[in-house]
Amino acid sequence: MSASKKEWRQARWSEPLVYEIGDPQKTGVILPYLDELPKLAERVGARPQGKVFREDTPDLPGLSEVETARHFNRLAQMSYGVDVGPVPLGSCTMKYNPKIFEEIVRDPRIKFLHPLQDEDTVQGLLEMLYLLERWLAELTGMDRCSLQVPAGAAGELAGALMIKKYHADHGEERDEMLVPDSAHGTNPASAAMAGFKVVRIPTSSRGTIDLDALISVVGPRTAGLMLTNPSTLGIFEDKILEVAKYIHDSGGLLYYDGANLNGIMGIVRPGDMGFDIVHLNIHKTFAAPHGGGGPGAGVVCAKGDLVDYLPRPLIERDDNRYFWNYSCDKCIGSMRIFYGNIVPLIKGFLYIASLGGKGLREVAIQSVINTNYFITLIKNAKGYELPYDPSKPRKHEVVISAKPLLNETGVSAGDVAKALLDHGLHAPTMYFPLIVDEALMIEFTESEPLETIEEYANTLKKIAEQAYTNPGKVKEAPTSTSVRRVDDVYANHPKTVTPTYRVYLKRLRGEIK
Amino acid sequence: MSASKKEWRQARWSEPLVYEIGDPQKTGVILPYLDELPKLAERVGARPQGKVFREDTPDLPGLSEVETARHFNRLAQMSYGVDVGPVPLGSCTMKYNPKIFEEIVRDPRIKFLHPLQDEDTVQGLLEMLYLLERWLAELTGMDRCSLQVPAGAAGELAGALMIKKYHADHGEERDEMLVPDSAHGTNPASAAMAGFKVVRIPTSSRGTIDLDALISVVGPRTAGLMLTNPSTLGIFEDKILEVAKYIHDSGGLLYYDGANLNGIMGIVRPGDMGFDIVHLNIHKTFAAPHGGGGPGAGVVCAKGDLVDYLPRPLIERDDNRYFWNYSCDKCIGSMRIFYGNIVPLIKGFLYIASLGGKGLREVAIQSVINTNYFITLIKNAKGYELPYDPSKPRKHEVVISAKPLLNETGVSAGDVAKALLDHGLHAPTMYFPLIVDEALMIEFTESEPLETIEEYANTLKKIAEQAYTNPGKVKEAPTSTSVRRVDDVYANHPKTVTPTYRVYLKRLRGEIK
Amino acid sequence: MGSSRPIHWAPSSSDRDRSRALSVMGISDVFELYRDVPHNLILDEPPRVGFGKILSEWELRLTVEKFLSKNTVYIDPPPFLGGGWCPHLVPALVDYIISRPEFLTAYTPYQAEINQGLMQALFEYQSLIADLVELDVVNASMYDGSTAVAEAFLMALRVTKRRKILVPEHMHPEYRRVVETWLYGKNALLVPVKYDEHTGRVSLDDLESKIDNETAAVYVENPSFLGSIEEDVEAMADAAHKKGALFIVKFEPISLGLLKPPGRYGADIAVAEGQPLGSGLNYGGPGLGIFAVRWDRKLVRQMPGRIIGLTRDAEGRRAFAMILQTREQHIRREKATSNITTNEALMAVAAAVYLTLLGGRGLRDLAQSIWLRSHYLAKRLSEVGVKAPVFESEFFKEFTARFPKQYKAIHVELKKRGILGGLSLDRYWPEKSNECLFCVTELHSMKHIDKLVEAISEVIKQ
Amino acid sequence: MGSSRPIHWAPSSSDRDRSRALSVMGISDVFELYRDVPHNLILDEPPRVGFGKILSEWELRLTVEKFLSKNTVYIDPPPFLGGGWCPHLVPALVDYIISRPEFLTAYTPYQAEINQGLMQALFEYQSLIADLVELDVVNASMYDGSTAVAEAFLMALRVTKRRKILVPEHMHPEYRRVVETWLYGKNALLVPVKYDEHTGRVSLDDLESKIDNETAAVYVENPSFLGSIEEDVEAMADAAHKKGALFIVKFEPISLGLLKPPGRYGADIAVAEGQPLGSGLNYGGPGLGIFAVRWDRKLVRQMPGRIIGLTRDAEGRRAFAMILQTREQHIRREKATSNITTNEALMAVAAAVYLTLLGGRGLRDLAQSIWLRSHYLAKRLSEVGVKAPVFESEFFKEFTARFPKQYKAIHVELKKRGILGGLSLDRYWPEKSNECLFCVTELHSMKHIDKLVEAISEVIKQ
Ligand SMILES: Cc1ncc(COP(=O)(O)O)c(C=O)c1O
Ligand SMILES: Cc1ncc(COP(=O)(O)O)c(C=O)c1O
Repeated sequence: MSASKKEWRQARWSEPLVYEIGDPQKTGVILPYLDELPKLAERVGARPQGKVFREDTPDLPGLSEVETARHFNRLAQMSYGVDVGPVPLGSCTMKYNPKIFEEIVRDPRIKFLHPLQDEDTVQGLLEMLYLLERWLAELTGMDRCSLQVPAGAAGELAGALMIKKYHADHGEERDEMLVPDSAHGTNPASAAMAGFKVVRIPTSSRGTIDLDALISVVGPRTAGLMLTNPSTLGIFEDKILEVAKYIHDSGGLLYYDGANLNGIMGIVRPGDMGFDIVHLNIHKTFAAPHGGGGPGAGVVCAKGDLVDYLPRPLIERDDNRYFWNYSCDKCIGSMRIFYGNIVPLIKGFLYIASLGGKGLREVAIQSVINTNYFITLIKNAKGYELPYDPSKPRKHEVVISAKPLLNETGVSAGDVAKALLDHGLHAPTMYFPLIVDEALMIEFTESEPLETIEEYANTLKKIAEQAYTNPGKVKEAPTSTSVRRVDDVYANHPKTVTPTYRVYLKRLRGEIK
Repeated sequence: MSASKKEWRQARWSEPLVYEIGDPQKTGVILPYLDELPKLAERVGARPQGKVFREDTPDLPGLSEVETARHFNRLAQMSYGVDVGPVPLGSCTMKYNPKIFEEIVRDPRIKFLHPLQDEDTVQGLLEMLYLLERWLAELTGMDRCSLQVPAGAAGELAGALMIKKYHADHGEERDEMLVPDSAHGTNPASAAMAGFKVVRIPTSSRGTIDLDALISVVGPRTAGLMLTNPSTLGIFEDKILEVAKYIHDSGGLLYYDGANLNGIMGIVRPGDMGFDIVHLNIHKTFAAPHGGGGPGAGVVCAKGDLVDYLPRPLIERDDNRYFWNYSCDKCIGSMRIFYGNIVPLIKGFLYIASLGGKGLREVAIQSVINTNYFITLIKNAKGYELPYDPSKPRKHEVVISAKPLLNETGVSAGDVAKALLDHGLHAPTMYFPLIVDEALMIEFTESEPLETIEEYANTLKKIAEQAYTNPGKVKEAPTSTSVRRVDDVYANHPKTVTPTYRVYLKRLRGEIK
Repeated sequence: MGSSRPIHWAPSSSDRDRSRALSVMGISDVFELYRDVPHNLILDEPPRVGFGKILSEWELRLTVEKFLSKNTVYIDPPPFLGGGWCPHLVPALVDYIISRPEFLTAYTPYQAEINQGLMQALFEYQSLIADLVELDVVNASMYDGSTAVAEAFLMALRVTKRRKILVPEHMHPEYRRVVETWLYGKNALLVPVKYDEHTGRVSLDDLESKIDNETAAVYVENPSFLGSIEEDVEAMADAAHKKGALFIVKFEPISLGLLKPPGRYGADIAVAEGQPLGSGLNYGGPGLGIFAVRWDRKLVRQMPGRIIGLTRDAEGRRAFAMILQTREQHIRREKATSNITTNEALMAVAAAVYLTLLGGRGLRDLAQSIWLRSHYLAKRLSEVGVKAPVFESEFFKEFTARFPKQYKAIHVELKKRGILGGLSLDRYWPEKSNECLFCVTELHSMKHIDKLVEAISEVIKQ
Repeated sequence: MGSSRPIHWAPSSSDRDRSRALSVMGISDVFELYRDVPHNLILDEPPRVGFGKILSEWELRLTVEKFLSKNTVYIDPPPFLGGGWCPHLVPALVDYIISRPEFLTAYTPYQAEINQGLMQALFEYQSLIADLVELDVVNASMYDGSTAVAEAFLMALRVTKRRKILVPEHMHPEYRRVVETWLYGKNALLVPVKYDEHTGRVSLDDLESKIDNETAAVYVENPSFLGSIEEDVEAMADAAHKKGALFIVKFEPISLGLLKPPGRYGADIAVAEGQPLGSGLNYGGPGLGIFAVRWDRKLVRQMPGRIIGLTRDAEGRRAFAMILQTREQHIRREKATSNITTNEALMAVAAAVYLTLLGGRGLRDLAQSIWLRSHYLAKRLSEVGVKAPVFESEFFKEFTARFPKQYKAIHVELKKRGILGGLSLDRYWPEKSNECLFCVTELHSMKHIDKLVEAISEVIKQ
């Protein structure tokens, strides 16, 4: 029996909502020490009573353990992650997450530690965090890092606040944050949350920051520049030293969005480029899994004077004793309670520990090879184009445009994305950065073997071919996923928008219209 | 958006064989201490060389970790177990396997113990095994148990050998083993492996063993009777005490196949019924998962004189020290190396530990309720019938017959089974026991909630309805599984039978015809 | 041992694959791909991180073992430490489900059609929380309880365009620090409201005297950081609403098995740390920021975070989609309601599994068990000369106790006996050095509690 | 706390569901369902098993903790114990895959269409083993290495209808015991063949002198229990075949990265313990019985165990099916080739994952690493006055060493130093009390080995 042609279809379970099968009286858990309850009640001699207490039982559907297992196992079969197939979402650095990490973080000597237990009882964990901090400082070329920020965006907010406080402490009124138009949405959003006015810097035709435009807006109100390098186009800012000098000379600070570090990690350091503050995403560059949206873990690092501004506590060592240093003279405070998202941080520790500096450097090189290998395969494909100086090598990712395809066939980048799903492949990031029309932003990372990259490029070509012959067919995609194309208008229309089952029932009963 | 109608389809990946994507040069593992190799080679001063060594590299396809993960994750999505939906395979006791057990057995203090490490370093584990042995002896009404047998069938073989040796030691030549026609295939097979002639005992119209027939064959050559009670029909042998007395009086021994214990566990004990030897299936009655066919774990227990014949070693205690007793005066020997399938045995320990005697008894009762609840729902359904005294309550399982359906519509039990798959439900055991035509043997166990049982009964009725209106449609099933009906003739035909990829290639090359 | 093998987790990094790729690309040296990088920026050698070599799984395991063996796990008895992060049961199934590769390794479900299962799980999380707090809209998570409070405050500022927020004087000190950090750029003003020395509850009088037309929100913690359950919540809600301010309540999720839900007493926004719902301890992270809002277009439009909603597919099947994305940073950029993108989705799935396993009745039983156990400890402590609870008010799982001497010294003695005691309050208030905050949960048996009490009574007498 | 809740893992065992079920069935007491059971057989009360009460997950965890804390795990260094069961790398992915619920909780794939993934994994296992041993047919597993040998012997008896089997005098003693047990009913005769005192290899002369027309099979272990790699395997195969006997080889799977595979030197049946292929130690179980047979209809028809084969579905897709089931007990009953049904399928899947992760080249590298390390230990031991190896022959991972005094006493001293030494051979041969069997694998670093050697040299001098 020879191999069949490739057919893919996702599982479809039409799984009911837990509300439709559960019941508040059902349960899948036996509570601990149930036998003690009568004795406890007797000893306590009272029961919860009075106006603060409710009379009723919360109206939450319960299920037995077996039913719960089936329900969520079925839902899982209707999901898709890196362990199932490639997820080359640009800017998201979707690496394979080594399974050994999952095994290690399940150890009760991590899992069952209380954040406030005495430091002498968690020296091993603190030592790991200390090493992680040292390593990340080394990798970024920064002096110190705070492990506190729970994700990249929180790192950006921390950085923006540090810049704000730094200028305030120096008696300067600098309320403008420069952000390139190719930046991730979190950059302007973070700057705004920190109270800055966001000044948009355009991208030059070379795909790098428009230096003239930058110079034209920099001034005494400039607090700083938030930059990712390589940019979201995957292009390295070759004039970064000039940019840095210019900003610094005019009294501004440089913030580095480290989400795009993967292609240069261990090869070039933000600190050497002139950045003052850096955030990293442990869940991207250091392979902690994304968990369907989180938890991630961030770190925010700083150089020189800015170290004083880092969120506290910082991990420190003193005579071989590890401890949290809360001392905060100028610091911005704390970005969350406790120390950070420990579980993904430990995965980051394990990643660096396994690879070492040499391994990390090879990882970076491989991710860049993968990007450029893909570019070579797709370069002359009909329907797609590579905006911004195609002769330049890309780094961690590449943005191609499906504009020719849209113009010539009516099939959009979004349609291409859905068509990819029908081949069992996850789509790239779509319509970002905003400066590229019909953008498809593709990042394979080092995790994808050449074979997957070839399959991906071939599939993109096949879809384009189909678009030229039968565009309607492409626009019908996806047909192989557990549902067909999802109705976003219905989902968002004020008359139908339904964020919870509670609202669903209220709509049914006419209580909400 | 209201709930959709129930549609199910299994994932389909057309996943290539690892041979079609792998390569001997690829790897997903970094070997430990690679950096030591040059130094080792130097210190050893030699290399593997000579006629016993191969020159070539084994021709095994390798894959990276990410590719391996995807390959097997995709295959898993095309499989089905209790955690995905009901698997009411009669006689298989497919219970839900509590996830806490999986977590516990991953502890290195179980996983990383060497079987030959000194007993003083494994006292905790031995204590657990000791308790398990005591508990199982108590549950079966036996004196001692050997944890050695890796599955039920091996327990049967052990039992048959014990019977053989017992008679031999008593100078008796008894070479006939009585086995009811309703018995599981392993019973006669085990008896034959132990060198017995198998004498088939018919089932009476009441569904119990035919006492007259039994009496007519019992004699001086009778070594013993292998019996499961309740039988594979789910019917309790109400004359068991008479049967036992009769066999014993004529010098034979009674062997209990414990695969069907679930419905009476903690309520009735084989020892009290008169059995001399018992095997249990930890992977059935005590909820260790089946793993797609194994590993299971068995135990074989004995009473009185027969204890001496149990396979060794036995777990024992002496002044609070636990140890393996290898002393073997009359014992049959060992059924496998070491002590048994420890991982599933520990799961059995955890199951009993969690439930206690009271809990086990409730489990038994619930499994019987579930069976009889199902019978009530299906009793008068068109197309099916309940052979052997429908007024009798069944215990752990029930066997219904689709004979009316076959006769009236041409749709067989096998077709019904395939049609069930199309509803996302696993089929029952088919065509067993052999004494029931078009048998569908259904065992829900206590794990299935009433709702699942109702769904199952309704689906069986729906299929029968469809058989009466459109039998051809039913015979087309399954259409929702990852493949359509599998071609067993092609699979088994001498010209096409292909047990390995090696044979596949040889067939392609014409080396095998 | 032959030609080069690939680096960990970079499948095509072997010499063989690399040269294949390079030859297709028509280049001869990988560093040609870095030709646009200023030469002087390129490091001469790999950075000094890790342990100076590639570690196999086995070596990694042994290395980690050396670290972990230096940690002490308190499990029997579990920690009695309070502070809003307590040991709770994490059913094994919860971990099992969130370890499923299809959930664990998924990204944010930007491609709805291929991630319906994940989205349904998140929708169920939102729905279960909505029914728990009795508010209609819930997002798919914030980072943790503290940032949920911060985002609630930021939202209140946006909604009301005012700048003052009333907070309890004895607000969770770590939360307060976080909130102050997050508000630093916003020129907001936190106004402390006194608490009653006897009951530990927020003083309604003081609250009413401080609220004004500049007030964006009134914030209460219920139970308070020190354990007291608030009684006058309806009156606080009224006071807030009368002045056009939002009423923001921080609750404890399991407590709602027994306590009235915030939605029933006028909360506009309810936030919580969701860690008790199956996340585990994990030395403080990840947490799960619960964020729920009243059904009011003005409020919903200003909500932070991702929301999954119900919809249909092209063939009319029920389906799920990310909704109201125009609030979010990837679309609205500097005008977004928050910068959050990566959140704690997997912990939200964990909470959905957890709540499904418990069911409403189970949650009530659980809350009752905790209530009884914490009261048992308080009672036993009173019997040995410790003032417990310090405040005359209802409490649920955490409460403060006052000792005849410095608590810190007692804590050290308890540790010697294998017990991790309460949280010394001098961490936040030097004047409360004789006090600690205890947390008692369903994991504390009577034996555990008795052991603690006996040790304390022994130590006090010393 | 209200009405009854269901018992663990029996979802409908609450009073509420029970009375619903009973009323549908029209009975009032569950014991009516036991009315056919003789009354005097029914126990008055539940049996005394477990811990006298229902244990929650948490209580179970704490209970187990008490037991497990009494075990000592040797990990750094790992055990040096030989005996055919050695510590090996189990890549985390292997455990992860076999924990997937769709594999873990499946039954034997009697319904092929719904279990294609499992069947493909098993087919891949069979195929990988076939290519490893270079024999064409492999079953989906036997219980362990020892029962695989027993089944091979039984098969040889069936195929040849003879009763004598030649086995090495120094056959694995535990295997021998198992085989004798399994053959007890068959009136078979195991004839020991001498081994060369110098080389530890089977004496070809003795073998040839004992083989006759009654001989069903010649069995060799390669490497032998005491570590020697056989050189004259082709001659043994010839000798067997000349007399119409089968040649059965027990091999060590990882060793085939370096050693010639049994299929290349005439084996008719090759068996092995598959534990090194990703199963782990697990205190000896589960194992994985590997069973491979030459492509010969007569042999294949007599094979024990389940086999998955390639086929097609009704639409021509590639598919998998259980094949040649007419050999099996559920069809052939007392005429079956074996009584086995439950086997070690999940461990076979683990082996498939393991071998895929390694690849051919990886397996070779692994075997080389083991070879070097075991030779390093032997060499180092020789330097400190221990005879190692005892035999002059090639060895792979296990070898025997002879000490100037009783090994047992040395073992105890090593244990005091945190080292689990070799397997004392007086366990099987009292006269070999100065000898032990060491196993060295890829998990033993040079440091581990040096530590062992230093400890031994210290102890010897005492
Ligand atoms: C370039 C860039 N910056 C910032 C972020 C925000 O990081 P996080 O999702 O960890 O908050 C992302 C993530 O999507 C990103 O791609
Ligand atoms: C009644 C009966 N006896 C014996 C067995 C054999 O047990 P095992 O599969 O554990 O070898 C089974 C299992 O299918 C069975 O159902």
